[in-house]
Amino acid sequence: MTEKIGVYVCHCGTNIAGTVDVEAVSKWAGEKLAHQGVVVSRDYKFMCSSLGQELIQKDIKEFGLTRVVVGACSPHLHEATFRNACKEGGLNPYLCEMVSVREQVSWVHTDKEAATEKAKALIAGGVARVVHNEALEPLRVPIHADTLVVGGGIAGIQAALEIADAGFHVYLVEREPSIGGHMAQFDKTFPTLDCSACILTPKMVQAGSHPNITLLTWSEVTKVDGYVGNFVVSINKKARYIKTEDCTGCGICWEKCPWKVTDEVFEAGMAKRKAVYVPFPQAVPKYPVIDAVNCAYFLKGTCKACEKFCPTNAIDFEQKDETITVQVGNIILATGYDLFDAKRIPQYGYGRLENVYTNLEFERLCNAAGPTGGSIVLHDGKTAPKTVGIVHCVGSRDQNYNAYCSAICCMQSLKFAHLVHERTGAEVYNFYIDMRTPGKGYEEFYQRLLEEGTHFVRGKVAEVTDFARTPEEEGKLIIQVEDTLIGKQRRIPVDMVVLSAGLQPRHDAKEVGKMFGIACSSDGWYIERHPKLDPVATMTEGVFIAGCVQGPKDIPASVAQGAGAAARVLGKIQQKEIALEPVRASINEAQCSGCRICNGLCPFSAILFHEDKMVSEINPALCQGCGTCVAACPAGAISGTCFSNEQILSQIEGLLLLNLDVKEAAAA
Amino acid sequence: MNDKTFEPTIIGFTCNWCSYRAADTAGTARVKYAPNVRLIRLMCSGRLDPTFVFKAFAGGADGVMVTGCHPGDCHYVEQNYKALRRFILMKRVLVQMGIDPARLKLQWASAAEGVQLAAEINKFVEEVRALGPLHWNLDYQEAVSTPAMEEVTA
Amino acid sequence: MAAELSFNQEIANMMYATHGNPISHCLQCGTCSGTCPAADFMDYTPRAIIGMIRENFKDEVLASNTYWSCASCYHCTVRCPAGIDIADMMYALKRYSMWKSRFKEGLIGPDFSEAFVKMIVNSGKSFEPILATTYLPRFSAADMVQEALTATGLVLKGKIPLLPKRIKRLKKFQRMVKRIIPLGELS
Amino acid sequence: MTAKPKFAMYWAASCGGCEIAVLNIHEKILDVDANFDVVFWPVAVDAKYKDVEAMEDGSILLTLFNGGIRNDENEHLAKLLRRKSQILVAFGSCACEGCIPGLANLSPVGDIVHTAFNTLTTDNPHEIYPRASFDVPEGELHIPRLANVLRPLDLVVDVDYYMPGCPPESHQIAAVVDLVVKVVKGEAELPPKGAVIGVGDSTVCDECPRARNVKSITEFKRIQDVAPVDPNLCLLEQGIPCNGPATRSGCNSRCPNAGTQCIGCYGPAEGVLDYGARLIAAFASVIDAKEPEEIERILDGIPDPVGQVYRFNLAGSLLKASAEAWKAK
Amino acid sequence: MKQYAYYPGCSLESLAKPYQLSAKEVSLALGLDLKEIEDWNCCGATAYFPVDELLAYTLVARNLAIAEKTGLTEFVAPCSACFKNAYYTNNYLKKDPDLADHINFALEEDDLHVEGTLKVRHLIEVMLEDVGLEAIKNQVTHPLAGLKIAPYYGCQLLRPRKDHEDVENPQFFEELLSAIGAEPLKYETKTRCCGASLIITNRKAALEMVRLLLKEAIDRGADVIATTCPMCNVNLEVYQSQVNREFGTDYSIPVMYFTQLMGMALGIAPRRLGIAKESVPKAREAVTA
Ligand SMILES: Cc1cc2nc3c(=O)[nH]c(=O)nc-3n(C[C@H](O)[C@H](O)[C@H](O)COP(=O)(O)OP(=O)(O)OC[C@H]3O[C@@H](n4cnc5c(N)ncnc54)[C@H](O)[C@@H]3O)c2cc1C
Ligand SMILES: Cc1cc2nc3c(=O)[nH]c(=O)nc-3n(C[C@H](O)[C@H](O)[C@H](O)COP(=O)(O)OP(=O)(O)OC[C@H]3O[C@@H](n4cnc5c(N)ncnc54)[C@H](O)[C@@H]3O)c2cc1C
Ligand code: SF4
Ligand code: SF4
Ligand code: SF4
Ligand code: SF4
Ligand code: SF4
Ligand code: SF4
Ligand code: SF4
Ligand code: SF4
Repeated sequence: MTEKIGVYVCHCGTNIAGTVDVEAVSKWAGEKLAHQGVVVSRDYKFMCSSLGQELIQKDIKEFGLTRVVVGACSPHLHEATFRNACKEGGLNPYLCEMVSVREQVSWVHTDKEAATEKAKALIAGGVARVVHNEALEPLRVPIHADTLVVGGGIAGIQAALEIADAGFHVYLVEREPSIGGHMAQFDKTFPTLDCSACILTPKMVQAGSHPNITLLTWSEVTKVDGYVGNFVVSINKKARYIKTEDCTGCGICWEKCPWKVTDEVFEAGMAKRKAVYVPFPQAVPKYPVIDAVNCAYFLKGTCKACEKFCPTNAIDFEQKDETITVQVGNIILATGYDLFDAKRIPQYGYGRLENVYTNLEFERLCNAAGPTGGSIVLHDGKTAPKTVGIVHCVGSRDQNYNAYCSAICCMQSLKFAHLVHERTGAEVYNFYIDMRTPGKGYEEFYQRLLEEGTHFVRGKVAEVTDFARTPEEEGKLIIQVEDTLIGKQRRIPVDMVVLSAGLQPRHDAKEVGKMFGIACSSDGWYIERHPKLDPVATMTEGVFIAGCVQGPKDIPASVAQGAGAAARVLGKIQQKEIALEPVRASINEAQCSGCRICNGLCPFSAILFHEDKMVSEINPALCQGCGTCVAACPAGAISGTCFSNEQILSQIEGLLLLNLDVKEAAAA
Repeated sequence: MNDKTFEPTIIGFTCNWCSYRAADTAGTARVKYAPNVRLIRLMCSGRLDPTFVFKAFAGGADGVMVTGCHPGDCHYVEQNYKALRRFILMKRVLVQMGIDPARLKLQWASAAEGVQLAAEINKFVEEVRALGPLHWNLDYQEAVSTPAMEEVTA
Repeated sequence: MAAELSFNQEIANMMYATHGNPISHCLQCGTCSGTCPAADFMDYTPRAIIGMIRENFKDEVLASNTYWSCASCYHCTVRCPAGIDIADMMYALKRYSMWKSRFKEGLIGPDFSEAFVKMIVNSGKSFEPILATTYLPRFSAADMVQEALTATGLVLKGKIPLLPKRIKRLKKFQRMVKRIIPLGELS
Repeated sequence: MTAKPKFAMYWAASCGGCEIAVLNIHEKILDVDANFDVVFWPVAVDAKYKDVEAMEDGSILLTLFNGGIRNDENEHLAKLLRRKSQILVAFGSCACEGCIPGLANLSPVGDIVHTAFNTLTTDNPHEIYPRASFDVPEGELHIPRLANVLRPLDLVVDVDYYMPGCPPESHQIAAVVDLVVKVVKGEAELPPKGAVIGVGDSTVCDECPRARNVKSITEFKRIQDVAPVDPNLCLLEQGIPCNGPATRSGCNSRCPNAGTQCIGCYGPAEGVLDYGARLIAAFASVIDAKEPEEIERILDGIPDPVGQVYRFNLAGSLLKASAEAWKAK
Repeated sequence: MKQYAYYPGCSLESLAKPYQLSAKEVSLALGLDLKEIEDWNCCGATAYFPVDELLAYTLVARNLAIAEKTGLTEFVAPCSACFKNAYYTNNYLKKDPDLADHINFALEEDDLHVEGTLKVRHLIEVMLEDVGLEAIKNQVTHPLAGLKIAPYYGCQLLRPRKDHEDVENPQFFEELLSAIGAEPLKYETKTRCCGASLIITNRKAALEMVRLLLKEAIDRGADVIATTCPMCNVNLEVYQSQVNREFGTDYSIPVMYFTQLMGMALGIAPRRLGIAKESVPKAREAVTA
């Protein structure tokens, strides 16, 4: 026997000793397991006390122990304690194994004899296993102090500002020409009805001018390498065709540009913009981009009006896309959401019937800077509606589309009802399934709407049509619905219909997530580490999420998550390095056949395949040690530390008391 | 064991994050259950290698219980589905080998479900008790004996 | 003793091919009733009927005309956000009411369905004039005259044949039917 | 030249293919003859059991033992040859892990006999079965007694080396012969006891030239149901359950090269305890389904899981034989 | 010529004879060989399901079994109700071996066996997918230029949904009508129910349903309503007078099968398309005008 093992069985006062004959167990282990290398076996009142720990340390020195087994409480409670004790005693901490004879034996069983026998088996399992434990060192990874924030909506802006204010550098990458995200498109925000621009613009400006923030708009991340503490990120800065050093944002170019295109992003298709444009007046940064896909010069080779008129010669048609590479320690993804495509529900008439709008279009209609200057009018551009129907849950809570609740539509629909009432005096009908107003001040807002005389019809709208059955319906849009509170089918003629389309994951969320090593739930939102206790972390160390990427939510919650993710990142930066448990899998290259069975199994993309050598390899910094690939490798080429085959198979033998004389063991 | 009721021996595999913690929870709450189950901690139910299960049966276990996080809650995102798939295929093999597939149980348990886990353990112990001893290894030793042709063709 | 089945379970048991259809998932959103072209002619809307089934209002459900007013247009089915096949459930209610002979007085549907099936069992094909005798007497006088006029017009135009068609292997066909339901109950 | 080392080969429960494989090593067979004194090899030389019994213990240098242990004669010879040999090699899949004869471990021995003597193709109206002993003028004849189950060689005697394959590939046999010849000449050393010889150090995929990708299986199919089989793509990715990933390399991926799936004759890879368990884990892991019903449906594509994952290894697996097989008395 | 197992259904032998005539003529002209299956029985329309579910499936399955026996692989029905019944019975049979066993037990009496291997299709589907819009367009000799048509899909051609197709605002009927030179109208109620057998069992409800369909077609200026199902056709056509009587309207609009319209465009004589026998006399003029 090469190993010298010490076994320690804890009384835990009477917690263990009350049900398990601790002395007998310890004595049994000393005798029956001696052939497996047990050289000393003791019992003690409180093993976790300093005296108990010293006992182990003394034995390590005296007996030259090479392995330690502690039969006590759950390892989740004191594994760290005893590993540390071993370390202090000069033994590698991973050569210590804990056996839970309190949570798994004394506390849950009553028959003393049976409990004692089970405790013996568990100790035998622990001893058999510890023989195969390896001396390990935790993986220490330094944390680079810079952070990448992807997505410049309110969540991303908040996160970037928190970190920058704390004195650390942030790269804020935004795909569009300006930061601001969806919030920049709104007129008012519920429930307080603050002007969206008024509260958002200062934050955007701050982010744009912060010395610790490198703002990269019109840019996208193309590649992420590395792991927590040391990510290497490639970012494609799309050609803007503007020399930003020279541009003053005077606006002459877009004034002179003759080429108009419908703005599908910021104006939600409700207005036109020029080929050279800033999405909105308060855009940050202030300089425009030339949309090459729609620019006359790029399409036809002539025009260059902007170039001619630019007072600072800032236009540069020769600019090319540029890839920059940055190094960061942590990443926050805040890429937000897309709006559900209301065309997918043909019976609501969107895209077919004039005067059926989506919620985002309606936001633009309300917005003082929007296409109608903030007046709510029909498609003809002048008539104010006399009746407006607002349809909740469009595409949400519906198994045909998105099964989840989009969380903001009720409140947003109430906001619209109020705006319509306030600005046009029109009769407003809200059609809802359930009214969900769970935020602070939200229910009060609902009460206010009730007082304003809004009609609330409880029922999911069946269809919207312009086929009039009666003269009163002529020329109107008719909303057909069951008023479930009355139990009657109703047809309500209105002038305008607003569809509160739900929130859904970005169309490219899956691919983007993959790049960062994080996964989407079946709904398509990124999966958080824990839905309640760790909503901004992900299963990939060093990658955090904030705002609507994690799931539908309103602005206050998005801001809170932005700040929360920032706090988590700052915590990591302050620690300077992190120690990762050395529970890792690795591949024996000679034995790997390159079958690629394991390649798709790792949720953290830790397994890479070398096409040249036709073998797979595991990146230890990405591996979280779940062991799935270890179990799956048909060639037995993958092994895992802390949970190796030898450890587990031996533990099975130990638990079944196999390498003992079975009868003798039972008699003892 | 002869005159007493048969006490099955059961090996359990638990994942570190949910079901092992469920066992802790049961302990902390002093929930009582049958002492027949001996648990082995894995990081994840995805670590479950069918070798472990066969080894346990071959080594004298009467039942094997595999536990993991509920589908969708896996600490490692979706490795418990891999355990599920292996479990289903293993059962098919056990049937062919003449081992009642009810001797292998898969149970999802969250860290909070100490009471439920205890109840499931009790249920499983009773089910295995009803099936009687498996004693795979012992019977195999006898089985290599060479019967006479007459015994065989009788 | 087995607990008595709830009405919900009884109806689920009547839906063989769709394995019981998850009516317990109903959100009571009213899409079905908002959609239904016959809703105005129903005692309760389809949504209300589902709510009542779930709460075991068996007598009230069976005594309503709702399910016999369903035209099986499946419009509700394709729109239901909970994936419920409401039209199929209406069929199940019809079957249940036929089985238990419990339906609202004065409805034509049950007699019509029964007559239809009998006719097919007897000939293998459907034939309007035979059918008409089962429902015409239930019409109001004015409706009957209308119907008669319509029918005569059709006969004159050669659209309604004067004699019923029969399939060739009628005997075998009837034995086939018998393997599923005893013929005595129908013909 | 008088002191040529002694060589023996024996054939227990097996098909005989291994013997042929040895004869099939072409001119190398001359090396065997040149370097060894073949003292016992029923298929090739005429020597009796009693001749072997008469030999001194340990007097045979090398014995290649093929076939599993199915009856008392097999067992007797295994023990005898162990005693007489310095190096005992479990030769071929049957001796190593049971092979096809080991699949009989799924059935009770009685069923096996019944099947052999009374099937549709064996007309046995009077139900006549062989008897354990029979009187003839020369005396009493005994036929060997069948064991309840078949055992690989190492469950009966101590084995020095393993050489898997059904049969082992000729080039591998030749290489091993070369090695032993070198050892005899003092030019090389023997591998550590217990080693698997005449094999590669990875699995069949390692030698297989087919292209492969990340695997995700939505359907398992029999190869004859796949039309057309892509000749250049990994068969497993085409839904054909190929055992290559788990099977010890060394055969030069003969089967996948020939257009059909590896069935596993070279046994498990180094250090693997249970071959079938490895395949269960591997196949199940790459199934693309999360719902039990869907998983079941996909697995229905492997109608005989034990036959699939234990075709060559059942007798040598952890579970070894079915309950019915050994519980039958 | 591609062959199909053709199941006309009861109404095509009586009320919907014009559909039968025109379907056959047009199919022939377009190179489709509709082989009527022998000794088929009534599929039960909507009237079996209220009585016994298993019987309903069995009656449909008998026709499928007969069709399977012919060795043809596709089962075509011109009636939407027959199509829907056959489609789902076939589907359930395939998915549910237990149901298939029950049905086959009964079918034994008629020496039949059903596997559920057929592809079940509606006639309009076959024309659109197998012939194709281009080929149809190429064969048109008398484009129905200027004819405003309300394309009425009805229910069971579309619903329940078969796969992921659009059942709320499909376009294929419009495309077909455009291909034969006509002008398909926007018709909001095109997928709304015609009342089906409620015309008998709940007359008031059904007449109201028919009224709305007629109203929209007429309001939008349709010359004719096109249908794909005998039940729809009868309800919309034959009951116009009863609608008028009930609601005091004076609707009079021709209702024609899509095959009749196609036949006209292909230059087939109206008589051979059953058009002379139309209940609404204006039909012919409208088309030939
Ligand atoms: C009609 C409507 C009205 C609403 N009204 C209110 C209200 O009144 N009050 C309220 O509290 N909430 C309201 N909400 C909800 C509110 O919009 C969200 O809570 C909030 O905008 C979420 O912010 P975010 O930063 O998470 O996402 P977003 O605002 O979507 O920002 C994400 C940003 O990331 C960028 N991006 C996306 N992908 C990439 C990529 N791959 N690389 C780089 N950048 C990328 C986008 O361009 C965008 O700038 C409303 C929602 C809608 C639809
Ligand atoms: C019945 C019920 C069930 C719920 N179930 C769920 C659920 O299933 N899921 C879910 O997500 N949420 C649930 N919630 C909500 C959940 O309880 C809260 O979201 C959460 O507990 C809030 O945590 P907290 O730390 O803000 O407050 P608290 O849990 O209230 O903690 C505040 C702490 O501060 C201490 N304290 C108070 N005043 C002082 C003082 N002056 N000085 C020092 N200490 C002080 C208190 O003693 C207390 O320990 C439930 C709530 C209820 C009532
Ligand atoms: S590019 Fe020139 S014209 Fe355009 S905003 Fe900048 S400075 Fe003004
Ligand atoms: S080149 Fe012309 S079209 Fe293009 S951005 Fe400049 S002004 Fe506009
Ligand atoms: S499963 Fe094993 S043999 Fe196959 S590629 Fe992965 S490590 Fe290599
Ligand atoms: S052990 Fe788990 S986390 Fe690590 S590489 Fe394997 S599958 Fe990935
Ligand atoms: S997540 Fe995986 S590791 Fe967790 S507890 Fe579960 S099965 Fe286990
Ligand atoms: S549509 Fe579906 S969920 Fe809504 S009330 Fe009807 S059955 Fe219930
Ligand atoms: S199927 Fe019946 S209940 Fe549903 S919408 Fe049509 S008529 Fe109404
Ligand atoms: S699984 Fe089979 S076919 Fe695929 S690479 Fe391996 S040996 Fe070749």
